[in-house]
Amino acid sequence: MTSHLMPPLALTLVDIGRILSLAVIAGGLLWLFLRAIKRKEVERRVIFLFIFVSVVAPILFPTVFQEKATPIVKDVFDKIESLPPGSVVLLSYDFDPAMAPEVQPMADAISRHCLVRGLKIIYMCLFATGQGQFTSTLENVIKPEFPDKVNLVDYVNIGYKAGNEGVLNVIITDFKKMFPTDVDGVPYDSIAVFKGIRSCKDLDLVISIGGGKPGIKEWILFVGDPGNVPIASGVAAVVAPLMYPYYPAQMLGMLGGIKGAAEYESELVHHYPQFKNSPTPALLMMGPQTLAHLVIMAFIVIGNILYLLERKKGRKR
Amino acid sequence: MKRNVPLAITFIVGAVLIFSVFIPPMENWGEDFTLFFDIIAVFAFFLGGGNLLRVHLTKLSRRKQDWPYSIVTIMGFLLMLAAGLFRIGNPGDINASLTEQGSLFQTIYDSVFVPLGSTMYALLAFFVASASYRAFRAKNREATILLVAAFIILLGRTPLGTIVTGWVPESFSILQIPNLAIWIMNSPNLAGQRAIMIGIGLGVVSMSLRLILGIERTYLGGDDK
Amino acid sequence: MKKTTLIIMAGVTVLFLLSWIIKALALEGMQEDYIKKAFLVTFSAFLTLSILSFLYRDNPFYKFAEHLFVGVSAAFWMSMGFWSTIVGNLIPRLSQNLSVFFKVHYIPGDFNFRFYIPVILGLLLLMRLSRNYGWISRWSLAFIVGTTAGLNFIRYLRSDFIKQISATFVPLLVDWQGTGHFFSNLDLSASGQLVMMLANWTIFLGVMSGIIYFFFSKEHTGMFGRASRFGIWVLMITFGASFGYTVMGRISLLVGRITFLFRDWLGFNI
Amino acid sequence: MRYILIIFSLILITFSAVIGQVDPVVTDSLAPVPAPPAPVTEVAVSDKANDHGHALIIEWKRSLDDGAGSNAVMLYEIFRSEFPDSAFKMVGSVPLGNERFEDIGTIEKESRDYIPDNTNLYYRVDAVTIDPVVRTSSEVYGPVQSYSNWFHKGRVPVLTAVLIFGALMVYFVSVARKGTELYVRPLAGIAAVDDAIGRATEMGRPILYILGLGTADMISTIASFTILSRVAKQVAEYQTELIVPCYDPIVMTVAQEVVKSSYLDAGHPDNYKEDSVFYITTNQFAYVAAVNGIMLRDLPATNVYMGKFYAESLILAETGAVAGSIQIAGTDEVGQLPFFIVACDYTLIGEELYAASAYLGREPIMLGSLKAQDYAKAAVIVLMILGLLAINVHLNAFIEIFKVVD
Repeated sequence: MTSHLMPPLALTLVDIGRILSLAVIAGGLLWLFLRAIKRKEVERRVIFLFIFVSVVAPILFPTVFQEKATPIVKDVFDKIESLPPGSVVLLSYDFDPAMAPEVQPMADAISRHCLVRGLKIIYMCLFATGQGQFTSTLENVIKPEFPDKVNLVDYVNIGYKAGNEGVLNVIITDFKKMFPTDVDGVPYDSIAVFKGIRSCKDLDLVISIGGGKPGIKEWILFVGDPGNVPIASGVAAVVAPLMYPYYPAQMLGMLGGIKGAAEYESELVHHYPQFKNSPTPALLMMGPQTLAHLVIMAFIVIGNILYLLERKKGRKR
Repeated sequence: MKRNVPLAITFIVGAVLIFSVFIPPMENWGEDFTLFFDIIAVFAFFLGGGNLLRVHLTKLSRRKQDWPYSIVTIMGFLLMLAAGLFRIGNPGDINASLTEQGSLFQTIYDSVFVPLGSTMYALLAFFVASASYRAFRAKNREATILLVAAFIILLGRTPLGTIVTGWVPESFSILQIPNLAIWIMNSPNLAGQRAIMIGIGLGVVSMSLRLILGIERTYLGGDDK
Repeated sequence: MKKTTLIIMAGVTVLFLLSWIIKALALEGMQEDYIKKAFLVTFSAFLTLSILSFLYRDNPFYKFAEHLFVGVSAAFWMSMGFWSTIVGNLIPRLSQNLSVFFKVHYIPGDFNFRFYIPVILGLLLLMRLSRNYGWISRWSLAFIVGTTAGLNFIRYLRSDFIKQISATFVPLLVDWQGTGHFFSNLDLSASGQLVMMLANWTIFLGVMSGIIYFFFSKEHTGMFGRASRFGIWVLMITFGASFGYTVMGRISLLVGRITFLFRDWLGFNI
Repeated sequence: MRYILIIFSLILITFSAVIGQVDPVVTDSLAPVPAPPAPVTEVAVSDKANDHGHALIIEWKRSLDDGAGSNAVMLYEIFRSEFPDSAFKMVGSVPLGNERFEDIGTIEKESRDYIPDNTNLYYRVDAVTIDPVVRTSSEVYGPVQSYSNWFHKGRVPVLTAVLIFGALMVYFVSVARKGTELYVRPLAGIAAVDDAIGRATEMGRPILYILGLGTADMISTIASFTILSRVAKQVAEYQTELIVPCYDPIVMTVAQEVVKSSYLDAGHPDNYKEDSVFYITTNQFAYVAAVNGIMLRDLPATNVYMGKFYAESLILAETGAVAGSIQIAGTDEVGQLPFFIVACDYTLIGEELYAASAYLGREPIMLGSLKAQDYAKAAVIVLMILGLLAINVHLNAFIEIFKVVD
């Protein structure tokens, strides 16, 4: 999947497919461009074909683009980088399966980052269905990649409690009251992660991953602001624009949509080469997205060239 | 009877609901009326089903263009009705969920309804592209502004935005395309949305008032005779 | 029918059967009713491709899918509406006997007879099918229109009107610490003071000129006309931005369908 | 029987032994049973304001052992009774640190959490430790009554807006009735409709009118009916074919009436064909699939989209463009406006759709209401400027006026 890191001469089948499809698209666009210069409209079916190819090709022959983290994403990354090992981070899974394709990659990447930095993670969720999503992280990230990390010592899952912002309102003063045990019934006081943690105010960082209500907004209003707790978030693209007013004063950083996730994955691989073989679903999804966006932008440009030439000709006549 | 009774009904119902907002003991009326509305809507679905049958049976009997396809519609309709309304192929009791995994209804839903619906929806990806080729043209100043805004956002949402303008120093970072895209979403976009919203809000309010007062009555049709 | 049409039909049928068999062989041993499962996956893929074929041009496969979709969906909503609203919400409030029959929990209440109102109105609505008494369905319509007019009136006035106005009260001087401070820290950083202030100015002027554009009873000339022109520009930026922003979501939909075709149907490991 | 007796006595012996001997030891080895905490004080109960009754608010001063003292209090439990000294029933609990609880009941007498109005009620609050048995009750507060309010004070701004707007409307409608000429700015989209009908006639091709996905009660759909009636009138005069596929069965019945009476008004009732307005299905994409088919098969000269549209807007408009139709759209669904604006020839933006229907009606009453709307908009602008000034000089009292209590 990440074969772009291989020596350039070792061409795999995937590489050939990738080059071929890129050549097809590039050649096609050139052809379109030439036709536009000759002032010839092109049939819409050709346009459809372009989109189809530019979405299918990166799915079949995954192409990973290098993403450079934008400041708002970089802020989250740097915050985790700056925490000394042993710090405690809370990751809240505030989403359901429907939102998962967009935000699960964020949760996985951040978990990976925290664990490799030797931070301790408290997992919880404000959505009842977030539980199942944590299982996905546990099975796909923690167990295979960090076999030496021990439950209750390096991370703990305290699960879901009903009550939305009510839950937050309690844990800002006292964790134990809301979560007397973890999901498996282990009492609070015998969980090593919680040593020295009484409330959210003792946490070094809180990250809410989600895209609905309750979500990051509630975390900011009920925990971040009153408790002066550093808050970061990963949210679906729909919500991201609405959250900008909180950045950077009340929220130190944010991963917005699949692009934010991809930037984070990219940054992680950049700093920790050992992850270069870990799955990077968001980066993979950016392939079709980028190519399709590129093709659409090319259409706009070519369409306008055609239009301007036509108009010029019209004026002459 | 044909005109005055409906106008009176609209007036009374509308006025009562407006008052109920300011008078707490009437608060639940709004909820009730919404529930009534839902129930009437189900009757409307039956009306629709009857109409569908009528349209396609007419097509069939008059052998209109493409009439064989009407058989497909009628068969699909009857099959789904059998599975849904009469619970054929639905294991479990009368109070079992209609969407139980493995029931005929759910099977049709999963393997006919979902692929058809989501593929129709996915056609949008193609049409977005063809619209941007065909119609996104700088015909005048307004169209150009629209085009440029769209272009910046498109660029800002992909790695290309960072690649093209990533070199811009921090003190000019608003000129980095991704930041510019965000700024557009947050300021002019917000302003435009809000202006339209206020206008629509006013329009709805005044139309509602006209309806309640019986000034606007096109919805009743015309023939008084 | 034309000869080519027949050939294409036959070809598709063969491909369909082939896909069914291959899929069944692939699923054999892994799932219980693999023959049925293989058929369903193949059929879903067939419908998906039929709809996509519309992009080329209108054709019998699209017509088939379209007509099937229309029939199935009409019955879908009838069934869902009946079981969830009539059985779920109405019957428990109307009749104990029917509640027992449908095995739903009866909700007793003093004023439950009020739920006969929607039943009567619903039946009046069905009178529409009659030629002579169709007009009586207007009574139900009047009720529906009155209800939403009443509800909308307040709802819009409150959330789209009053609240939106007060949301536009923004400080025009963000973080103001004096002119000297402002000029010494002047830059175009995305989180800088100037950009923040510019944002608030844009919001205020944008909303105002946008509203001016929607003035209908005054000619758009002079100063007023200029403001209205600025308003339409702001609106155009809004539309362009939403267009650009939506593209990503639309592409994701297609990615979803293509993943279905290649992974669930053709069995690619992606 | 004998065995049972033996076992029973054995159990008794063991039990008494445990109680007699072991019990004190056990208490010592485990965490000590907390001492009963200090009670809450100053319990006060009042009726909840601005509601329909059946709800009260309980407030108190927290126990001295809550977050201080012996730190023993974990939560507070609130009890209610209709008698001062008995039959107390727990109605809720809140964690420590809280000093307020809203006891909100239902109106329905049969319901478990029914709270009677205008009846004497008594409340008490218990401070509860980690061991639910160890607790201290407060003094009983009461009697207190819940009652309903006849006016929602939090909604005064809304009422003010209603009254002002209503007055404006009534005034301008009466002005218009007197025959004063009111100017209305021409809308490009409306003029285009007339041209497009002429074009369809020339080409001998039908006109497709889409009312959108709205139901008959939506304002945009109602506005669309008015425009449809105008279109139908002209179509009847020119004797062009009109196709109106409907998404909602009620909308269809109304559309039928509207079209029929327009043909009647135009003096061509015999040209009206019953099946020109027909129902397709109430499912977004199935409807779109069918309309797409109609566009490519019947090749309408003009497509008019007026009403509520969602994601299908672009599918329709692009397919229409393929069929080579002139397209005129209007919707109040902000999210879909960009697509119509890009893909159609003319688009009525948001409020313009409503204005168009008033404009086409040409009745003085409609124009009067447009004028009232414009005055309301002017008021908005004035208020916005005032609010801006207020917030920049920190005059919060002005902003408070706009606070709407839900």
